[in-house]
Amino acid sequence: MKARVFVTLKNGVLDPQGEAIRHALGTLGFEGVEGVRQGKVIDLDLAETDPDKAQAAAQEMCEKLLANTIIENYSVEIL
Amino acid sequence: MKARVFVTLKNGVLDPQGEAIRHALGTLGFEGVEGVRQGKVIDLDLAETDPDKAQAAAQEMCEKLLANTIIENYSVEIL
Amino acid sequence: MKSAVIVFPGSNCDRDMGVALTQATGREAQMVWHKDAALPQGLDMIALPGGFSFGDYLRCGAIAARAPIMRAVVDFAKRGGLVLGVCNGFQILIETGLLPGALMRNQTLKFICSDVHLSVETTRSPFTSAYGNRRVITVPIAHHDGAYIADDATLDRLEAEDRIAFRYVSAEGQPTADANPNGAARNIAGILSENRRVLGMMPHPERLADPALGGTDGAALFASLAAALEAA
Amino acid sequence: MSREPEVNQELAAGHGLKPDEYQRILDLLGRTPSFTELGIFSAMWNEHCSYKSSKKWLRTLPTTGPQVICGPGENAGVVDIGDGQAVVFKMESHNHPSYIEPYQGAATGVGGILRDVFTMGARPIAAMNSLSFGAPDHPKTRSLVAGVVAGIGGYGNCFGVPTVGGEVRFHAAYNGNCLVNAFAAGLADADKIFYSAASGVGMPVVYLGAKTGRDGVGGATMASAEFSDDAEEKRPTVQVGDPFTEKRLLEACLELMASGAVISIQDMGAAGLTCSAVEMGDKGGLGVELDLDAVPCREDAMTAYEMMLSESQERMLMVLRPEKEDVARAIFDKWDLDFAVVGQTIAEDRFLIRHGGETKGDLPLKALSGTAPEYDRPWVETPAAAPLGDVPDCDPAADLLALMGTPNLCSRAWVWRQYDHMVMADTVVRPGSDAAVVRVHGTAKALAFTSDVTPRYCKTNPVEGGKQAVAEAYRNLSATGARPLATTDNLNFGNPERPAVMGQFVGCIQGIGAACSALGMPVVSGNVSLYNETNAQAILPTPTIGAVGLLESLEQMIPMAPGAGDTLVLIGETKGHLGQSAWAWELHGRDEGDAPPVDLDAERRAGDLIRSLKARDLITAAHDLSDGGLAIAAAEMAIASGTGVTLEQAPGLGPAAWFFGEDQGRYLVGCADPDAVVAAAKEAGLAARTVGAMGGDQIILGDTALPLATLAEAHCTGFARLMGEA
Ligand SMILES: Nc1ncnc2c1ncn2[C@@H]1O[C@H](COP(=O)(O)OP(=O)(O)O)[C@@H](O)[C@H]1O
Ligand SMILES: [Mg+2]
Repeated sequence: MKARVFVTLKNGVLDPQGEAIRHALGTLGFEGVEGVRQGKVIDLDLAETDPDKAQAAAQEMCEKLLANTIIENYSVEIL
Repeated sequence: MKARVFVTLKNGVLDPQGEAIRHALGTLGFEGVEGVRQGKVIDLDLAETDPDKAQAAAQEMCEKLLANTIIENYSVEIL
Repeated sequence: MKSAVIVFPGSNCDRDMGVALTQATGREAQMVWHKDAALPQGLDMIALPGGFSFGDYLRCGAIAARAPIMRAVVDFAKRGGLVLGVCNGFQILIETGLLPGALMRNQTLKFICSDVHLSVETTRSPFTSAYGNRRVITVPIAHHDGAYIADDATLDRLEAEDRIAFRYVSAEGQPTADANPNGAARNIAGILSENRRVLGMMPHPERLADPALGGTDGAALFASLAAALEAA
Repeated sequence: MSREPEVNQELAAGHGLKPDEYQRILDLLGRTPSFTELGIFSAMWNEHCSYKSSKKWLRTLPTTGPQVICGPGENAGVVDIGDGQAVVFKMESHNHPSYIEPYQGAATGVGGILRDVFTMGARPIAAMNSLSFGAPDHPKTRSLVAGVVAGIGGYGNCFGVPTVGGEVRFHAAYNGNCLVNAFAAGLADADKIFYSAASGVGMPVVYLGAKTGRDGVGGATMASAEFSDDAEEKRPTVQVGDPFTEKRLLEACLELMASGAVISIQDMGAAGLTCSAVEMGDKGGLGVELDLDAVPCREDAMTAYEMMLSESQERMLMVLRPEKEDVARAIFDKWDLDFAVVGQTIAEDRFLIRHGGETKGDLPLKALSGTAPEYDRPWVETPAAAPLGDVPDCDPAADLLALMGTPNLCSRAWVWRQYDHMVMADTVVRPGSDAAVVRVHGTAKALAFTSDVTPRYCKTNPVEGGKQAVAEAYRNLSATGARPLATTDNLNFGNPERPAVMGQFVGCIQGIGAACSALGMPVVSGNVSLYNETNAQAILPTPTIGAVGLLESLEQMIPMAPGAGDTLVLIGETKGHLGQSAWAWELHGRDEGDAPPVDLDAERRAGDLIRSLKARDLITAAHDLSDGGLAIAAAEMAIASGTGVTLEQAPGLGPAAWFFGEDQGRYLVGCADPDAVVAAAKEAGLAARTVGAMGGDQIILGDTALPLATLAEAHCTGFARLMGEA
């Protein structure tokens, strides 16, 4: 079972990488890029075959390791 | 218009981060994690209102900046 | 004083930290492996060294903070033990929750290795007492992810409780934007825990604690520790 | 299982084997090689691994001396530094991979050279990098600089070795082919050096480190291929570095060596498993049998061909004492690294490769490296340069200001601030001075490191240019007070099949050899990188010299910054040589004239003099003169000390010749008693004269002047400007 985890910065947390990308896109001539936020996507290959259990496991992995919940949000998609 | 860009390592390209995460999940007692690959998700806030044009623009941004097409694949989702 | 340095795979300032501690305390610092479940008996202080524990993969310090030995380190800190985290050690302390806030990628997005000026913001701690009335010191930084951030309430509280240990300042001692190498909130370079016995800092005092290396401003931190433990 | 392609001359050509080379294989085997065998030959016989064009000339270099414990031929050179200790060092190129993927290319270059050093049992204590990029305004330059520098830092910083020195140059000749030469040095006990020669029959051949993937399959072949505009096509072979794994591999290897389990060891670099296994067998006079089913793989369905040619990083091959296998396994478990017995040594001269129940290769092992082709390529001497002719006008202060801000002469702090140059807490002299100085941990001794070459000299006059590269390294070491010990060279040239390029190569080697002999700095390791061309446009000949010197004690160390009030004495003869000078080229776009000649005997005496002046406490500071001559050297000393300087115009020479001439063998020293210094120089048979003094806040050159602050600003911001950041 494959699970995809998204880890993104919470609103209001400064994102220098996103900001740098926005700036670089501007320099490259892309107009109208009003905001850029960079996050992580973590693809998990799980032995678990039950989607609900896989979802729960991935969620727990986020809480315990994958996300820093002080500054990051996460979400899980079972594929 | 919001666009979400996924940048992931091509198959076969070594992903030391993913490997370290897999190992750490094992240490934390999560069983059956068979593979982990880490990528980036880049959320773009575009002035463009036409979805097709936004898609095309984001795609071009990937080619020119967001993805290192030597080792990475990308995909774009218009939200 | 009995001190220990926790060694993670990827730590690379563990030896430097051990040398500084050994020099200051006159007693060999013990190296403790991250896979150990328990700390050696009778420790007075623990240092978490700089480096790239677990390659800095995922988030700096995240994987190390969850290593087996860290449960014992957290207990030790909660019982009032002295814990010093430098650079990657600071990142690990943040990830354990022993210190508040987060350390983000440097504003320039580049790794920075350079001497910086720091102001010693408080001498009311077992790490900084020996600085006396020396306000501005020089200590090197070497990191990619050292921009300290926290929400305003946390920052206000740190200030109100006199828990900012060091700030990045100009040679004249001013916390200017130019003097801030990484974009840290309020120029913060190091903070103390509520009980003032845990210090996390990005700069490397152990790298400038020997006259042959061009400065000794880091030495007073280790002298403070030695004195604190002497007194206890 | 997918079918293997049919082996024929065409396939061999696709593997970079010339028709006569393919015929050689057929003759040697008396049959058509298997697909895997063809791959093995192509890897072993390409330029990168076999040195087929360069071997003949490399043999002429001086490689011995009382200090040399191990010269070229092993993973790195080993030099005695007294007290039972040795320094182990080497330099290696990662040019093509860095051009294709600058971050990973440079990073894996650093990883490779570090492995060469710790494979010998030495803990790396210093790294340097010599970088050559295209014109500053070429569209690719900025991203190459940014990527290469980030890659070097990314790998070295994480691994935990201080990156303490190097060079950065810009020239249009590197537009399509940048150079990334990485140097590493390590420290070991002289009696605990590890070598690659296997010994004993039936000994386990053990694979350690990261898993094998398809990274870089065909990479060694690529490193020896000339580029054309379709370079992008070759992209999938890019390897990704993992410094975290390498750091663990270092610690595990050093522990394993200390345990007494290791008989021989060889890192897997170019052509991975193939080169390392053949090397171990060949050196030990043994055969090797490999069972590829045991190789830890990262990807599914890897073929024998792919496994044998994979260039996955962070891997080692060892021959272990069978009775210590458990000890070894425990160490690798501790560091969470893969460990697998993948074969054994055998008595017959065979390289046997089994996979999936089939024999995929069965080759005479000795012949694989022993009968590699060797060429005596035709070469022509580089024609003598036309004279420089008339010299433009010179306003010394204005010209100095302009020069100090140019991409080639501005401060490199932008670069080395991204490198952790202090980790290990032994860096005594940080980057930005002449040579970097790193303390030998726990002793009073220190080692000095420098990397040098002036490619525009080498192009004009390969012999003098070759000499000059060594002489400048000798000077940089001497200026810090160190006694030069030995060198490593990284010879970067164009296509050796062109006689003019081959002539550059031959000339440079002749010059390097002469200088290394005369200056007592034998070559103990090195690397050759040929075919550095794009669309038949060769790079400037760039034989980078990495050199190491010893300071018996830090008391011998000479700083670069004099004190305010110090008198400046110029040691060495000034004729005002402007041919190929930075002044003529950078400010006037003039590249005529011969390169300055190098008097090796005078060089040696001047270096000895500097050390003896320090021993007699007659000087406060020293700096060698190189690019940009006297004015640049004095300006660098002024910036380093934060004090102005006054230099007088010498009678008899024009201002350009005096202030910016690049005569060799010269040093500028700070002192309180210039008469004593001049007298000592005279005794050594060297010219010397007082030329100025430190003080004030101006740079005064003859009757022109500018504020030190203005100069420092231009110097310090030059690099950020060129990167578009200021
Ligand atoms: N790529 C680099 N990495 C680290 N240090 C560098 C690099 N390039 C130059 N430096 C350092 O900058 C200083 C000046 O370099 P350079 O002008 O080449 O010196 P020199 O003329 O004395 O050989 C030296 O200390 C050198 O080691
Ligand atoms: Mg120099």
